[in-house]
Amino acid sequence: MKKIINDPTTIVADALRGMALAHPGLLRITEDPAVVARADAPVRGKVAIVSGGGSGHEPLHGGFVGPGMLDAACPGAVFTSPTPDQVQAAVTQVDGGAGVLLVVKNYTGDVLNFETAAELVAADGIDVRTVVIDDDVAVRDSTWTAGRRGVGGTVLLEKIVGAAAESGADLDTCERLARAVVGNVRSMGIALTAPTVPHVGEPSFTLAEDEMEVGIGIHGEPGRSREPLADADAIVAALLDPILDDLPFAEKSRVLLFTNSMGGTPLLELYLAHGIAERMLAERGITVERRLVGPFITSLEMQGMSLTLLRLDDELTALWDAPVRTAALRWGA
Amino acid sequence: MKKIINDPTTIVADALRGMALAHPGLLRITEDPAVVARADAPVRGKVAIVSGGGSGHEPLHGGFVGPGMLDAACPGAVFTSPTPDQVQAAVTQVDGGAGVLLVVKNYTGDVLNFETAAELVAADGIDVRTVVIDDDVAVRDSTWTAGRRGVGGTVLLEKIVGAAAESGADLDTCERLARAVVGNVRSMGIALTAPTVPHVGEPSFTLAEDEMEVGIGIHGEPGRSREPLADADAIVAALLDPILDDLPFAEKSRVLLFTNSMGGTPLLELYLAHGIAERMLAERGITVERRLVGPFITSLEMQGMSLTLLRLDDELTALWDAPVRTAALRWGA
Amino acid sequence: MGCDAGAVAAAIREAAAVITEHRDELVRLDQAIGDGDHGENLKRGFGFVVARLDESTPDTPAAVLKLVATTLISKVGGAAGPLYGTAFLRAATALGDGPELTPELISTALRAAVDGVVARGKAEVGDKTMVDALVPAAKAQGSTVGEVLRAAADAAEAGAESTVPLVARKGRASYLGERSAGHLDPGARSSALLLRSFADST
Amino acid sequence: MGCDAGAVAAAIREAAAVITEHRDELVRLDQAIGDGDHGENLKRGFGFVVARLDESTPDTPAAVLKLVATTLISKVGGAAGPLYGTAFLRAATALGDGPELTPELISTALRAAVDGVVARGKAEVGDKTMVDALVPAAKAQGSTVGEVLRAAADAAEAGAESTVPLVARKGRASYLGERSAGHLDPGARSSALLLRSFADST
Ligand SMILES: Nc1ncnc2c1ncn2[C@@H]1O[C@H](COP(=O)(O)OP(=O)(O)O)[C@@H](O)[C@H]1O
Ligand SMILES: Nc1ncnc2c1ncn2[C@@H]1O[C@H](COP(=O)(O)OP(=O)(O)O)[C@@H](O)[C@H]1O
Ligand SMILES: [Mg+2]
Ligand SMILES: [Mg+2]
Ligand SMILES: [Mg+2]
Ligand SMILES: [Mg+2]
Repeated sequence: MKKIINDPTTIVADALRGMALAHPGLLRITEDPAVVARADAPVRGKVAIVSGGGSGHEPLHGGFVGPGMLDAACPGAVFTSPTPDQVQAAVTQVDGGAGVLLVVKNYTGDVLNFETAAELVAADGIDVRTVVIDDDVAVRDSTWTAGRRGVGGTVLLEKIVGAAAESGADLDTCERLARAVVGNVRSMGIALTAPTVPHVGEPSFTLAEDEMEVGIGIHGEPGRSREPLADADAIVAALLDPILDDLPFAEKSRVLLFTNSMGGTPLLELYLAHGIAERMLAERGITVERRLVGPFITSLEMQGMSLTLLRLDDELTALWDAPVRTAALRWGA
Repeated sequence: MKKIINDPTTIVADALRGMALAHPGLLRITEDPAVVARADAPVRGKVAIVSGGGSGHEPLHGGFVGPGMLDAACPGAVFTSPTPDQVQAAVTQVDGGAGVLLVVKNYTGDVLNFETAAELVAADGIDVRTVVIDDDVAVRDSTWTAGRRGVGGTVLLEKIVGAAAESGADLDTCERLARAVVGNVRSMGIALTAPTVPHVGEPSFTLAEDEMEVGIGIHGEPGRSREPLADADAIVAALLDPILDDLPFAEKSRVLLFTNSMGGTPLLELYLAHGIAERMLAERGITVERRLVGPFITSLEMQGMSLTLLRLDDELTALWDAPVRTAALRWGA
Repeated sequence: MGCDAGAVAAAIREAAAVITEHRDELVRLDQAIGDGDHGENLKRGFGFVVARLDESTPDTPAAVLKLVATTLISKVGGAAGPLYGTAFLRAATALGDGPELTPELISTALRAAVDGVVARGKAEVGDKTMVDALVPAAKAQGSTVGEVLRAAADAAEAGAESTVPLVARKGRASYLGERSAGHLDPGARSSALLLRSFADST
Repeated sequence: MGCDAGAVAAAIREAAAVITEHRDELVRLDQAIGDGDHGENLKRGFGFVVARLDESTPDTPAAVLKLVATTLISKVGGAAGPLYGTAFLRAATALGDGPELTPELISTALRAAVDGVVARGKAEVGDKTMVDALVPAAKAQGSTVGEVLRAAADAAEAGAESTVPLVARKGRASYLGERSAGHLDPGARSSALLLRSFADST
């Protein structure tokens, strides 16, 4: 296993220490329980947006903490959902009296732990709501499974709801907007290589030199199917088609296109794929009005990419454009 | 070879097409010759800062084009310096009448091609200066080699000189500042895995599962020595020691610490390494006043990292803090 | 040997040792159809349980199980953390505050624990989860504590084995669809390991 | 066969074919002690040269070489682009605008080309670069064009071979220090290939 680490069992705490040192004015980080919070939290009278999940997907979620996005993030162990007391601690730190929205990716572990946390927090008298995001169209037959996973759409949701909260929206509005994003966002990913979980020490699966895994999650869970490695045009089509089939993206739809690296895929390839995706969308008469390109929700060193499409309206577009100041996303502030 | 590409021979042009689509308001990109320029160039009366080099190091340099940093970047083929006519085209596009500074990383190919370009441009009557950056302490005995390579320091130089130019500094001042950065910046890197150049199709070198290459460049050139894979503490010490030995960083020195991923190393590990580096610097009484953590000068999918230390004074610090708006670095604007 | 708080604490320590011993096996099982963390997460969680028992041993069996529950909930994460946490919490509540366990109490606690897991995770038998091991185990009866627990362990082991051919419909393995068949479910395996360890401790 | 512009253009086309044929070998040599692009870069550059010759053949030998020079300079990049570009440019200048090559002109052009490479790259014989192949080649004499070029090719091949044991002191291979010894320099190899191809074309 090739990693720059000291000890697989302390890797998250060790990384949080470095993250705190790297962003002194922006973040306030506690280690036990592990919470990454805005340095200026709690912000009085503002709805607090709290998320979290397993580590290994950086910059998600800690890199999205800051004005205009998350108030706090709870990093679990690598690929392991955080625990309820982490979430409770985060909420306690950032609650500004206007209620708290929990953003939860749809995995059994995340849902159960956040559910328990929400009960604990509600018992403390805090108005807490939960929105579960499940944008991964790779999962079919959701009634026969744990349901679709939360993937790339999470980043967009956190940005948009974070902007609303920052501008003074109340908890009902934040919850409504979060559900609007969930209803209008779809994603799909592929992997060329597998990630290696530090405490496991070997790749999560094995792909031959000429294979790729289509419909991959962000935890090294195998995907929909294993296919022969294809060229970039075919890969982008394999990601876009199921997204477009799923949501009624119509001609003239306005969308945000998010082209994401799973970590190990270099920016050169990512821009290349992004260009293909924009061309294919244009051919179908879909208007790309906003875009995000980069490694924003990753799976350790896994090579691969995902595409996320969000149907925009004026409200969502304005919230996307609003200022944000976090470690990983920053504009207008 | 596992890459999301269509054709190894068109990869740079294909990526530039995607980059142009991804950043419509910010960049203006031409394909033949390949030039990434500020959308609003030329800026009348402003010194233009132009850089470039082989592709495969993204976001360097194209990701640093924009207000407060570069006016144009010339992307060569993968790991191949750009050609003089590319540089000439870039200069012609962005020259605002106040002169042009060429920022060149010290590699034989880059130096020769930029040298030719500078002659061509000067013949067109443009006041052009060249600064060569050579911050890589891994190269020993510079008199017996092509000299130290330009690596991580390039990012810091481009930010600082770009800020000066943006604020109206004249060409002499920009050149002086560039030389000040060159004089005060040092870097060193290691690799855990090798990159694969698309047109080669196989890794540039082979490292056993328990080996790392210390003193690596950013082109898959092997480094100073091959060592047994060490833990993060030892890796960070192996990078910091030669940097600190080289520049008289004294107790109470104020520095900018830049912890860079070579591409394939995830942010989790990078923050972890950054924390160790800050701790080790603190132990030596060196004050880290500014930091940059992320994949900013990469070597395709290579796993590994580099550390760069820049000795700060008030002038350099203020220029570092000044607003910048590029695809990869953005604050205050 | 009686069945007081001390004995229950000893059984929990023994279970922690068994989990540690089987960590790699559970990691491998989870890697095949999940994300590979099940063994590490449980090992970490039970490590904290033992550390807390070292600080102070609670004075009733229920209090011991409550300590296990809150520790697993706050330290394990993932799907298994809240599910096992709920199981131990419900069992603790069912035990009341008597100083000794009886066969009837064990049966009641087992049923309460398993009902809790089902309520929480909403999985049914046949979904290829720990529920496939736990539901049959909850039917265990016997005239001594040992008998009940041995019956539960036997049933859990058979239930775990029964997950091999199944296609998962809950948890992370469900994303695999047909590809999940042919693998033992890690949570069912850890449930069987825990119950066998409890049986062996009496 | 004469030595007019057409013949020179044909020789250049032949050289382009040789480079394409040896692309992988040059990539491998450059991968061992450099960055692996030498073969690809030259292949790309000579591909553009051939495309331009297809458009229109210049009418003097010097004009052909000037087309080669400007194309290599603008299309190759890396260290080899400006170095070979300079070589062809200096050779073109040395030839003047006569319609035919002579043995003396070839010798003069070779010397001018090599002086240009040395001036530009500042490498000396023994630094493990193309200069080790080119400097001996520049001494070539003969009573026919073919004789001069064959002598040059022989000298370049021997010079290229001489780079194997050397420790590089210029170019990317110099970063390797002692580890560069034991490898043939890719630029020296491509120089020898080009000169052998020119010799074979006469
Ligand atoms: N809805 C559920 N109900 C009951 N058990 C479940 C459910 N979902 C998952 N499990 C159990 O949890 C186990 C996985 O636990 P673990 O690896 O710790 O969690 P995660 O999947 O979050 O990584 C599965 O093997 C399965 O037995
Ligand atoms: N200073 C120099 N003078 C002469 N030849 C040089 C010099 N530096 C490098 N070379 C030649 O260039 C060759 C490498 O060319 P190429 O791979 O195209 O460039 P790069 O090193 O930029 O990738 C080397 O093998 C060597 O022969
Ligand atoms: Mg997990
Ligand atoms: Mg090169
Ligand atoms: Mg798991
Ligand atoms: Mg080369």
